[in-house]
Amino acid sequence: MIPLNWYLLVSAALFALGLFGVLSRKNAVAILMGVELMLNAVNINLLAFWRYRAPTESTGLAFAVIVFAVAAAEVAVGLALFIAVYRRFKSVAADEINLLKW
Amino acid sequence: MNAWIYIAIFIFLSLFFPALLAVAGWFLGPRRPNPIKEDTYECGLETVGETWVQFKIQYYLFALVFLVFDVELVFLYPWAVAYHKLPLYAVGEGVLFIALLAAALIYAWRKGALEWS
Amino acid sequence: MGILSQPVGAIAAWLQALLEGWGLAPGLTKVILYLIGAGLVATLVQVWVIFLIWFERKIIGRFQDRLGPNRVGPYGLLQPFADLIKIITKEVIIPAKADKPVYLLGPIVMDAGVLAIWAVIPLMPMVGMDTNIAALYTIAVGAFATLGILMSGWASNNKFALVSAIRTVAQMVAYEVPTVLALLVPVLLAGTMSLQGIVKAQHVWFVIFAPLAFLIYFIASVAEVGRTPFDLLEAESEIVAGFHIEYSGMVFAIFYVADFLHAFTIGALAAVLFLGGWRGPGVEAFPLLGIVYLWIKAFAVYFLVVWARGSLPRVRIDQMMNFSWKFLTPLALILLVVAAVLDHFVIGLGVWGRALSHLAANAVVAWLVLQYLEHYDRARARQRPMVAQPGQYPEARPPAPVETSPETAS
Amino acid sequence: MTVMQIVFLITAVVTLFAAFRVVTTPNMVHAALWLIVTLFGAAVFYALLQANFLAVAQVVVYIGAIAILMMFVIMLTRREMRDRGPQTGKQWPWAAVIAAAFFGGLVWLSQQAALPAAPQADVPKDSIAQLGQALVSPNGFVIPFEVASVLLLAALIGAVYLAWTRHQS
Repeated sequence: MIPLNWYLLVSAALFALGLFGVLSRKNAVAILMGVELMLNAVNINLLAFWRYRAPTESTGLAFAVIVFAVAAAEVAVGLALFIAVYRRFKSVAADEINLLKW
Repeated sequence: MNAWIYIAIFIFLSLFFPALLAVAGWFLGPRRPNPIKEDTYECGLETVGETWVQFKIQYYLFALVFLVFDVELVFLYPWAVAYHKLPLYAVGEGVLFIALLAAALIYAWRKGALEWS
Repeated sequence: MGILSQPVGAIAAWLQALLEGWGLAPGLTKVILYLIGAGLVATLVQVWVIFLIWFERKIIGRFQDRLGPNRVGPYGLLQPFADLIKIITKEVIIPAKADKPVYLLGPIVMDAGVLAIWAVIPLMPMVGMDTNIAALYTIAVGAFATLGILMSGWASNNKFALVSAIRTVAQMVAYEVPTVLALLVPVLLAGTMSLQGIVKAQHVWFVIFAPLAFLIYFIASVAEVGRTPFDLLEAESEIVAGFHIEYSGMVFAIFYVADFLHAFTIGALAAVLFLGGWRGPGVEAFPLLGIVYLWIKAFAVYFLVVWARGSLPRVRIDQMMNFSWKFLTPLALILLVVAAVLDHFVIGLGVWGRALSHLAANAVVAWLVLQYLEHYDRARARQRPMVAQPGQYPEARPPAPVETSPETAS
Repeated sequence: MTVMQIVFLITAVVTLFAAFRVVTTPNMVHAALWLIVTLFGAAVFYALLQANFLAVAQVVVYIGAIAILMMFVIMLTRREMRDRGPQTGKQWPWAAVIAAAFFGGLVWLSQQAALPAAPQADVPKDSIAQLGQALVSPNGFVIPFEVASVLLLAALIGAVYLAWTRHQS
């Protein structure tokens, strides 16, 4: 069998890559993709613990399903924001949108 | 787990078959490339510059409503599977859920987000 | 366990014993057996497409008062093979500006997305993988077909291809919602997502339980495939040939194969979900009959798709979007609520009592919808200026030439 | 090394490589396609964990809807279809350091606890029906269930409000 540790390592690596994407990318949509990677890492973690600790209860599954809903809501509003920003600035590069920057 | 092995094999095969067709076409067909043949097709006109397309916001709105529906359906499927074991009030909760979904649809409708202008 | 009552199980057991006799590990044997089974189903389905192409050309030809293919072989039966040889020896032209890996992956992903649905279709009793997520799996795999279109449209680096791909995806996405909602009704009635379980639950076909859901499923699936009357993706006058404009040779043929296969696959899915799948007289004794019944039912639905293609004109894109979002989706939601609430009260009535009460509820919903549509149509007619448009209002006859006063004529 | 472990390792390598390409490739559409590969890899992990429903739902929601929506927005928010120049900001070395530190911290944390090497029980056959019951049971997740619906309704209203302007209608 696969040890639980392996899942945790993969999800930690995925989370770190997502974090790197969020911090380093210019394009706002790419930043959102980094966030998606992080949410997926979290979901792998949740389900791995569900499988190894409490597979007979549905708590882990319910948690993961609700993470789906949150991710979808976040993407919907985030992308709508980018469209609104693009209309105003003709760009979605995060470093060019600096009206509030001092 | 057995089912997943079968499905994995099937998905692999269903990628393999069209790939095989494409490879067969690549090797059996002639290959005489020239710049005009490989140019982008534009009803005979020469293409100017890069592909430069601006889309309507409608496409985003359609996909958005679809996304909301898709996620809600993920909630509704387990509910439907468990349906025969549920008491009446739980069915009512499902109906409330569907009503909220309908409210989302009605909002998008009233706002004109579903209009193809 | 005889060869007649359990043909596939018996052959599988025999093969397994043979392979293990050669000294292979049991796990590997299982994988080889699955590979053989999957290979058989996938090959059968892909080869079947060749027949479907002939059939559709022939039938459409007859619809249009033509003969259809009749030169190569008896009744033109060998025509698709001739076409295959022709197209396989054609040059595959890849545009210089295309994004090559994505360009080549697009059609493959699309075809795979259609073919992979067959992994979960129950061909006969005991055969076909029985997973508890099969119904949702068919939807999930469909996502790859959408993705393949978007990939090939973008990678072609052609305006028309991209516009068409985005349009197609918007259409598929719009019609996926009613499909999935209609699919929920059989899942709810059977209480399982396993397609084998759904077939087993159909002592009475679900089309009697939910005729409207079947209709919605059928129309929405046809639109998802992009068949006439919903074939806007290849509206020649607007976007040239569609998202596959830059494709040629065998790579183009993959789209063609995927299109026909998709049409037949929705037939098979509709048969499994609403028409009893492999159910039919004598199946219990001879399970092999199951695949024949399934094929006949799937073919009947496929014939309806071809019929629609032969008889209906193409709809406008705004009409098409409105039809999905403003008619099919609300109706599917209403049907789902009606089925959920009603079934709770009639579950004790026995199979036929349950079926007939669902049928009655469907009839009431259909009547209400028709009333509403008529009301809506009249309200619209009152708002519009009275310009004579032939066929728009069936009750308004064209004015007779002599007795008409100028007011009504204008 | 069992077959399962080999499958796991292959999936892990593909998923992480794809995730790496998501955050580094300069072409935004390629990033979206690599994101789809990553999401599919995650779905394979869910299947390995026998969360069948979640594996399929992952494909339906993430690949079928979220990734498609992202590709739409990538195509909406640009004039030319191709991206030019680096897509990574000047601060990327700092980002790499922070991400590496985070990864190190997580690995260190996961080494601290005594983790089981194998699952303690099998997944019940009717886990989907159980999930359905738990989602609407008052002792379970009925509040999150309804709140999720409200959340999505709110997200839809907000997104339509943000993306919609009068001069376009």
